[in-house]
Amino acid sequence: MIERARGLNIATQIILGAGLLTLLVPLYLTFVAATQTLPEVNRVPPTFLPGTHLFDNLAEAWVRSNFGQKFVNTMILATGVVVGKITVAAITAFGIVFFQHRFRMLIFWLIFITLMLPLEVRIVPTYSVAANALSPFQQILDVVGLTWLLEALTGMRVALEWNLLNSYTGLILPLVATATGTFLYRQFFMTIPDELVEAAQMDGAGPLRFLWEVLIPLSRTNIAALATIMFVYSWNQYLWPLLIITDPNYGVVAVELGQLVPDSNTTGGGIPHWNLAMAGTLIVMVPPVLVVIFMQRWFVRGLINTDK
Amino acid sequence: MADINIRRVEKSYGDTRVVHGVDLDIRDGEFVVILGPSGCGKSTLLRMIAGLEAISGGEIAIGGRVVNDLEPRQRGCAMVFQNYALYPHMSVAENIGYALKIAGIGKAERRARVQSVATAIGLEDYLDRRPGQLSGGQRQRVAMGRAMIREPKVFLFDEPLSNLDAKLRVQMRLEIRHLHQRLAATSVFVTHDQIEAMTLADRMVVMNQGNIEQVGAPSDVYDRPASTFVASFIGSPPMNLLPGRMTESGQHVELADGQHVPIPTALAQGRAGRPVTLGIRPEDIRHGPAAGGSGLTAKFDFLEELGMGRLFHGTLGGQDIIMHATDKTPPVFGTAVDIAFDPSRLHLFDVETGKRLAGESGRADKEQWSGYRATA
Amino acid sequence: MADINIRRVEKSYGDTRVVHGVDLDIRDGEFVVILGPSGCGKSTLLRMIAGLEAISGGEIAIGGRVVNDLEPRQRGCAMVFQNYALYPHMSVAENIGYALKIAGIGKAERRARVQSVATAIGLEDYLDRRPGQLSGGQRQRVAMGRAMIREPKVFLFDEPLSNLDAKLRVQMRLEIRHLHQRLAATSVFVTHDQIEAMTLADRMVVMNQGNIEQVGAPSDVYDRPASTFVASFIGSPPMNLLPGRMTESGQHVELADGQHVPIPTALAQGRAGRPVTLGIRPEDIRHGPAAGGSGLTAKFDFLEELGMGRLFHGTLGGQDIIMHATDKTPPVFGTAVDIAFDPSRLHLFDVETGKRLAGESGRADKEQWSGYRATA
Amino acid sequence: MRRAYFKNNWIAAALVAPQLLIIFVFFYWPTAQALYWAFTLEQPWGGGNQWVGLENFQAIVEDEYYWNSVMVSIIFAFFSTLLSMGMALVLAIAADRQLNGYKFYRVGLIWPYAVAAPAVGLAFRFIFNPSAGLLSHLNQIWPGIWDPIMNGDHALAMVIFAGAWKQVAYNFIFFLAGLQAIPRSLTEASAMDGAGVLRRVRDIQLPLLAPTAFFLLVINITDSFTDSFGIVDTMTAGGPARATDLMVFKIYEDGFRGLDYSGAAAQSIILMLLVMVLTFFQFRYIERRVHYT
Amino acid sequence: DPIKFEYWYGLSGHLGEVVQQTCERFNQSQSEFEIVCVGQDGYAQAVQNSIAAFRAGKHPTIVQAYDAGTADLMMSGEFYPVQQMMADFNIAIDWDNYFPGISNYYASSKGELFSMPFNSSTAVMYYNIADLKKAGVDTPPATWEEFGADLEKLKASGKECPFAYAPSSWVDLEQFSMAHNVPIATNNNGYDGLDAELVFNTTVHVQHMENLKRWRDDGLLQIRTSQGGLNARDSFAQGECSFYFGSIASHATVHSVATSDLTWDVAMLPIYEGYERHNTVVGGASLWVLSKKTEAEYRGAAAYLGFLATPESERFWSSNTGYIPVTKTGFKNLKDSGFYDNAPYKGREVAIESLTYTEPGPLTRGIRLGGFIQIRKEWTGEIEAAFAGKKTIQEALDAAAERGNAAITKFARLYKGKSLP
Ligand SMILES: Nc1ncnc2c1ncn2[C@@H]1O[C@H](COP(=O)(O)OP(=O)(O)OP(=O)(O)O)[C@@H](O)[C@H]1O
Ligand SMILES: Nc1ncnc2c1ncn2[C@@H]1O[C@H](COP(=O)(O)OP(=O)(O)OP(=O)(O)O)[C@@H](O)[C@H]1O
Ligand SMILES: O=P(O)(O)OC[C@H](O)CO
Ligand SMILES: [Mg+2]
Ligand SMILES: [Mg+2]
Repeated sequence: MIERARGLNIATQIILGAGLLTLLVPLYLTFVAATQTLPEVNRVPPTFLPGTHLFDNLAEAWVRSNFGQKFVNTMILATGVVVGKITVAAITAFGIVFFQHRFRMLIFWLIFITLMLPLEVRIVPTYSVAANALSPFQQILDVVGLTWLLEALTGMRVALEWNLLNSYTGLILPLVATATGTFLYRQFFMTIPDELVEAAQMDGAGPLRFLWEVLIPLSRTNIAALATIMFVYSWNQYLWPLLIITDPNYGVVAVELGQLVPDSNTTGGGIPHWNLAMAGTLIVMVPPVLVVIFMQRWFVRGLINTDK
Repeated sequence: MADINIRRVEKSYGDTRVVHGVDLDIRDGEFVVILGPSGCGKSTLLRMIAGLEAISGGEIAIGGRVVNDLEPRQRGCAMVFQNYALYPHMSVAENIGYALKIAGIGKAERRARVQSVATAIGLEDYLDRRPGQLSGGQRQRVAMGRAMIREPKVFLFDEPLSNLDAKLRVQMRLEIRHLHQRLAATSVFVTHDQIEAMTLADRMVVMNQGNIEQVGAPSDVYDRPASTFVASFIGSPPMNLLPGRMTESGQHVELADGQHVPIPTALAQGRAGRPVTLGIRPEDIRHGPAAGGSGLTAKFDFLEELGMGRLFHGTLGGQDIIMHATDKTPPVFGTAVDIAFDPSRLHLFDVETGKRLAGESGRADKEQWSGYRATA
Repeated sequence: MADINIRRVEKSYGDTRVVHGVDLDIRDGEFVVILGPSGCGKSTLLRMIAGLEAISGGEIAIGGRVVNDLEPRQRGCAMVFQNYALYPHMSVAENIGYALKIAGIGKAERRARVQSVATAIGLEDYLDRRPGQLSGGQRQRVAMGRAMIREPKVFLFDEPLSNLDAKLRVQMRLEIRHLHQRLAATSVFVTHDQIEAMTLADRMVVMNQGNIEQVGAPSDVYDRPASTFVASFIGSPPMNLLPGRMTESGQHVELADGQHVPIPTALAQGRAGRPVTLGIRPEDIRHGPAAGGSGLTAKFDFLEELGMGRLFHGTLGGQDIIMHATDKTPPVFGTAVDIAFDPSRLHLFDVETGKRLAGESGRADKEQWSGYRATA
Repeated sequence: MRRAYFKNNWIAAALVAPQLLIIFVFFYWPTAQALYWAFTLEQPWGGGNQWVGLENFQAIVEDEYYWNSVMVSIIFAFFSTLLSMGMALVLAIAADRQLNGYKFYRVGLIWPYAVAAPAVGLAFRFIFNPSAGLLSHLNQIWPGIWDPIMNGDHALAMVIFAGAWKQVAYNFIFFLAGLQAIPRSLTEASAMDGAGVLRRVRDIQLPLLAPTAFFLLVINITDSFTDSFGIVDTMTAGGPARATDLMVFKIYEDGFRGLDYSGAAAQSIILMLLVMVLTFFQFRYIERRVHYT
Repeated sequence: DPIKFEYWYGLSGHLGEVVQQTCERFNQSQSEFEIVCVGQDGYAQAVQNSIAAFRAGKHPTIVQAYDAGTADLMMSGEFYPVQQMMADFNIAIDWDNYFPGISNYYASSKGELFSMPFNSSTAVMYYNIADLKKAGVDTPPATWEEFGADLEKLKASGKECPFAYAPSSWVDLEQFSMAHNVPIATNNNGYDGLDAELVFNTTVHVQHMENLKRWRDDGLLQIRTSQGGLNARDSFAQGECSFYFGSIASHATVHSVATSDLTWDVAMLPIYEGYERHNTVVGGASLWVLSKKTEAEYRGAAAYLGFLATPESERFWSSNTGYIPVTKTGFKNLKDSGFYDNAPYKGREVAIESLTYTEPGPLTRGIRLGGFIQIRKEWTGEIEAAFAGKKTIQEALDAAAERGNAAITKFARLYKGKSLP
C-alpha cells in the first residue's frame, strides 16, 4: 500500500528500539555481570561494560553446579513434560471435542478449573500424593471398607504404594496434568471442519485412526507452539523439583541456579557470587532461548487460530 | 443391487422438523439430482442416506437392506463434499488411497488402484502434490477420485461444484457424467444450481422446505413445472409469472392492465372468471406482432448483452418481465412494443396453491399439450 | 472529471513482472470491466489504480492528475472488495458511515446520509446489525453502500459478486447497473466471470498474463474476438476451435478429416493453402443440411438438457465440439448427422499467433462482415 | 456448533481418562484435602486435627493484613497486566507494520519469553538495587528517591515491573499473531475510506484485537494471582512491611513456612474462589462485548 | 551393602559444604552405614520440607532444626529423644560435658536432651577496627549509649555507612532480651506453659528499637538486606559499613569474603546503661532424630551423632566454621591448643564468653514458644512498617505482640490438652 508516513515510520522504529532495549537491558546486565569478577560485580557505582572473565565464570559455574548432569536431568524432565503433555492434552481434547456425551462440559470445566489453583497453595497435600501416588485410591478403599473386606477374606492387607519422590516420573507427571495444552488443542480442534470428520467417517476411519492420521498431522504447528511453551515452562521449573527432589542425582538446573545465590537469611550462605550466578543464568537460558528462536516461526503461526 | 428406497423419512433437530416425511425411490444405477433452495433440507436428506445424520423417522434402505442403524462405513456409500474435505496434510495419492489403507489393502495393490483412478481423473502427474498446491478443479477431482476408488454401490455428492468458477463447473459436470456412464453406480447429487441439475440428472427431485415438490426428468420439470415454486426456481432467468384472471369465455387470461392473452381452451375448464397465475419463460417471448394477430405489448427499459442473445428487462401487465431474445432486432426502450408468444408455451397455475392447472399426471398433461401443439 | 489514464503501467514483485506495460484510457462516467483468467493481473491493475499497490513503472492519472505517489485516501476512489472487507465490529450504519466519520462530518449529517444510502440499497431495516448477522447479498450491499456514500469520482470493484450464489449474482448485477446509471461515476470492475463482464460493461478489457488482449464493447468482443484466447475465454460453452487448412481456392477450410467448410472469400486473401484455426460458436451451429447444399457432418455422443435448449457434445474433424440447439429435433447419437452454420458466423485465427485473421481494425472487420452478410 | 461426532463413547472415556486420573490424583485430591483442612485445625506434623467450622475463615477476614494482601494482589494484578499488555500491544502494533528490521525485532522481542522467572528475579534485584543498580545514579542525584528495600511502594512497583517484564514477550507473541490474523483487506478498506495509520490502529486493529486481548487478560490476571510466587520470593520475600505480600506468597509463607496449614488452606480456598469469580466475570461480561461473529 | 539413612540440613553456602564434609568423613570412617546428606538451602526449608516429607512418610532420619522450630518439634512428639537413643544403642556420651546453656535449650523440663546440640552460636557485634580508629575510637562500645556516640563519630569521620543493619528478631529481640535479662514472654518465656503471652512491647526492647529507628533517620544506620544486593554481613565484609550484628557462625565467612585490607574483630553485644549484662542464648541448630524409621536407620543415626560428638569432629567443625564447640572439654582443648590466639580464629571465644557470661536464669534459658517462626515474622513485618514510617515503634511492637499472641493461642489450641514435655 502506498503510504507516506515518514514521521510515523521513524516513531515506529523508535518505539520498537525502545521496547527492545527495555526487554533486553536485564538480559544485557545479566551478561555483563557474568563477565566480571566478584569485586567488579559488587563495585559501586557499577560498570555496565563487559569484563573479561566470561569464560572463567561460565566454566566455574558449570563445574560448581555440576550442570552437566543437571542438564541431562532437566532435559529428561522437559522432554517428558513436552511429550507427555502433548499426548495427554491431544487425546483429552479429542475426547472432549469429537464425541458427544453428557459429560463433555463437566470434563471441560474439571480441567479448566485446574488452572486456578497453583501448586504453591496446595503444595503440602500434593507432596503427600507424590510420596504415594496411589494413596488417594488406598484411602478410598479404606473408607468404603474394601480394604477391610479384602483383609478379612484373604488375610492380605491391600497396601497400594507408588512413590514418586526423587524420580523423573514424579517430576514429570504433575506438570503434565495441567490444563493449558488441553485448551490449545481444544481451540484448534474446534476449527477443524465437520466435513473432514465426515470424509474420514465415509472412508471408514474410526476415531483413533482419525486422531492419529488426520488430526495429529494437521496440528503440527499447534504441537510446535505447545511444545515450545511446555519446554520453556518445564525447563524453568523451580518449586516442585526443589520440593520433591532430595537426591542430587535428580537435580534440575533452575534449582541449581538458585543455589548459586544462597539463602542469605540463614547464616553461612556465603557471599552471593553474582558473577557466577549470572553466568549460570546464561548457561541455563541457552536451551529454552534456542528452542524459542528456532521455533518462533511456528510458534506465532500455531497460536493464530487458537485465540479466537 | 443398489437401489435406494426412502420411506416417510423425517428429520428433526430438537423441535424443528427440517425434513417432513419424504418418499423417494432411486433405481439401481440411476443418477438423481436433488435440487432446491438453500436450507430446504437437501443436504440433510443426503446425509441421512450416508449415515452421517441419524434418521428421526421413517426408513432408508440401500440395496433392499434397511440401513437406519448402520454406520457410514457399513453402508457402501462414497461421498463428495462441497468443500472437498481433502486431507490437507496428505498427498493426492494418499488422499485417494486413504480408504483402501483403512480397509487394510496392501501397498502394492493400493498403489496400482490409486494409479488407475488418478489416470481416470487425469491427475497422474499430481500424485505427490498436497491439496494446497492444486487448483480448485484439481481438488475437486481428487475428491472424486477418493470416492471412486472404493467402487461404492452408491455415490453421494453434496454440491461438489459450487466452489468452482463457471468455466470449471461446466467441465467438471461433464466429467461427472462420464464417470457415471462408466461406473453406473447409483448416484445422488445435491445442488441448488438448476443448470447443474438439468444437465446431470436422469431424474430431478425438487425440494422445498423439507418436502418434495416434483420428481421427474429434467425436461419434464422444465417444461411442465408442477408449481410456481418449481417454475420460478428452474430456469435462468426464471419464468415470468403474471397474475391474471380467466375471461368468462375461457379463451384468454386478462392481465392487470387489461391486455388479453390467448390460452389453449383445454385449460379453461371450469375456471372461467377465476384468478390464475400465468407463466411464460423468457425465451418463449419474442419481438414482433403475434402470429395470430391480436398483439400484446410490453415496455422495455434496458437490455443485458449475453453474447448468445440478450435479456430485455421491462414490464407487462404492471409486472416485471424478462425476455430472452436471440434475434438482433434493434432495441426500443420506454415505449410499448409488440411482443408475442406461442400459446402452447404458456403455463397456468392456481393462485392459491401455486399448483399447476390442468391434468394432474405429467403424462396426461403432456398428451394434452402435444395435442394442442399439433392443432395450433 | 474522473477519466483514468493508464500509461505503460508495469508491476513487478521482485523479479517477476506480473503486469507488462498496460495502456488504457477510461472515460469519465464509463463502466469498464476487466476480465481475465485467474492470476492474469486484474486485481493488481485495479489495486494500482486504488493506490493499494505501488506502481513499478509507467503512470496512472485520475482526472488528469498523476496519482502514482498519492495515498489511497487522496485519490478519490472507492472500492468494493471481493470478500467485502466489512468491519466486523461495526454495525451496518457504522460501516457505511465510517468514511464520513473520518472526513470529520458531523453526526447529524452523517446519519442523514447513511440513512439515504441505506434506503438506496434497501438496508434501512438492518442498520443496527453487525455484518456477521447478514446474509451474503446483504453484506455485499453494505460494501456497496460504504463505497457509495463518499460519492467518489471513481468506483473500483474487485470481483464483488464472486462469493454470491448464482441467483443473487444476477440480482446484484442489476443493482450495480442501476447504481451506475444513477451515479454515473467512472467504474472499473474486475471479474473472471464473462457473463458478468458482458452484462455490465460499457467496455470490456480482456487481460491475459499481464497484457491486454482486447478492448471493446461486449458484443464486439463476443462477436469478433481478437484472438483464440479471447474466443475461448468468452462464451459458455466456449467457441469451438478447429484446426484446418485453407484450400488453394481460398473458398473453404479443410478440416482434419477432409471435410470442407465454406468461408467468406474476403478472408482467404493471401492465405490459400495455409493452416488456420477455424472458430464457430456452439449456438451458431444447427442441425440439418446446410442451406448452401454441400453439408457438413458431425457425430454426437450425448446431450445436456438446459431447459432453454440443449448442448450436443460430439466431434467434428476429429475435434470435440459442442452445439447449442434450441430446436427439438430428436437427437441421433453415434452416427454422422448433418450440421450447418452460417458462414458469416465463422471466425478465422492465425495458427501461430492466435490472432484473428482479416482486417486489422475492428471497424474494418465489421464492415467486411456486414458486407458479406448482405451478399450471402 | 460442531455437528460431526464419533459415536463410541467408550473410546472417549478411555481418551480423557489419563488426564482425569492425573488431575484427580495431583489436583483434586490434594485440593479436597486442603479444603478439609480449612475447616479444621491441622497439626503440622499430622498428629491430628479438630473441626472448627468456619473459624479459620473468620480469622482471615478479621485480619487486616489479609485484606492488605488482597489489595496488594489486586494492585499487582491490575498494574502488571496493564503494563505488560500495554507495552506488548504497542510493540506488536509497531512490529506489525513490518518496516525494515521487522524480523529482527520479532525475534528480539520474543526470546525473553524463554528466560526463567528466578533469573528474571535475580536480574531485577540487580537492576533495582538502590545502592548499586541502574537506579543508584538516581539516588545520587536525589538521595532516597528510590528505596525498594524500605519503601513499600517502591518495592511493589519493582515487583510489578518485573512481573510485567516477564509477561511482555508472551503477550507480544499473541498480539502479533492476532494482528496478523486480521485480514489485510480490512486495512485496505479503511485506507480507502480515508483512514491514516493511527486512525486505522484505533478504529480497526484495536477493536479487532479485542478477542486476543480478552484471552490475554484472562491469562494475565489469572497468572498474576496464581503464578507470582517466584518473583516475590526472589525479589522481596513479601516485604518490606508486607508491601508485596501477594496472596499466593502469603499462603505459602503462612502455611508451608509458618506451619499454619489450616489458615493457609482457608486462604487457598478464598484465592481459588476469587480467581474463579474473576474468570467467570470476565467471561460473562467482557467476552460478550468482544466477539463479533 | 551399607545401611543408608538420610540427613537433611539447612546450612547453605560455605557452611553447607562443611556439613557435607562431616558426612563424607563419617562415611569414610566406617563401612556399616552410609549417611546421605541433603542440603535444603536454609533452616526454614529444612524444617518445612521435613514436615511435608514426614506427613508423606518419606522423611529423613536426621534433620537439622533451628532454634525457632524447637517448640514445634517438641510438641509434635514425632522424634526419638537423642539421649534415649544413644542409651538404647549403647553409645556413651557425657551429657554433663555440654555447656548448660546449650543443653538446656534442647532438653525437656526434666532435663532429658531431645536433640543433639550441633552448630551452636550466639550473636556478636562485628566492628571495623580501622574505621573506629579513624573516628577516634579505640575500644569497641560496651553500651548502646557508647555505640550511638561511636556512630556519630564515624559519620563525622566521613563514613557513609557506619552501621549495616537488617531487622533480625534473633539479634534485636531474642539475644538482646537475654543479655538484658528482660522477658520476651510470660511463663518464663514459655517454659512454664503453653499459655504464655508476649511482653516484649513493654521492655527496654522498645527503647532499643526506637534508637535504631532514630539512627536510621539520622543517617547513621543503613538498611542492608540481601534483597538490596549486599546484605549487612557483606556490607561489613566489603568495608562499606563499620558495624554489623550477627551470628558468630559468620566469623569464618567474613574472613573468607572480607577485602584483604579489612581489620576487624567481634565483641559482645552492647548493654544499655543501668542494665546488668547476662548471658546470651544459644542459637544455631541442633540435630533431631525423627520417629517412624527403622531400627537399622536409628543405629546409623546414633553412630553418626556419636561420631559428631568426638573431639576430632568437634574440632573439625569449629575450626572450619564459626560455630563454637558445644562441650566444655571441646572448648578447653581448642583454647589450650592456642586455637583462639591467632587469626582467623581469634575472637570466636567471645561467643562462649557471651553465652556463659552468667549462669542461665529463668529469663535467659531460652525461648519455648509455639509458633515462634510466625512470631519472628510478625516482628519483622511490623518493624519494617515502623522503619518505613507507617507507625511508631511502640505501635509496631504492640501489633507484633498481639499478632504473636494469636499465634501462641492457636498453637495451644492445636495441641489442646497437651503440655510441653
Ligand atoms: N445441526 C442442526 N441443528 C439445527 N438445525 C439444523 C442443523 N443442521 C441443519 N439444520 C437446519 O435444517 C435445515 C435444512 O438444512 P440443510 O443443510 O439440509 O439444507 P440444504 O438444503 O442442504 O441447504 P444448502 O443449500 O444451504 O446447503 C436448515 O433450515 C438448517 O438450518
Ligand atoms: N504479493 C505478491 N508477491 C508476488 N506475486 C504476487 C503478489 N501478489 C500477486 N502476485 C502474482 O501476481 C499475479 C497477478 O495477480 P492478481 O491478484 O492481480 O491476479 P488476478 O487476475 O486478480 O487473479 P484472480 O482472478 O485469481 O484474483 C499472480 O500470478 C500472482 O501470483
Ligand atoms: O546463624 P546461626 O546458625 O547462628 O543461627 C541463627 C539463629 O539461631 C537462627 O534462628
Ligand atoms: Mg447443503
Ligand atoms: Mg484478483
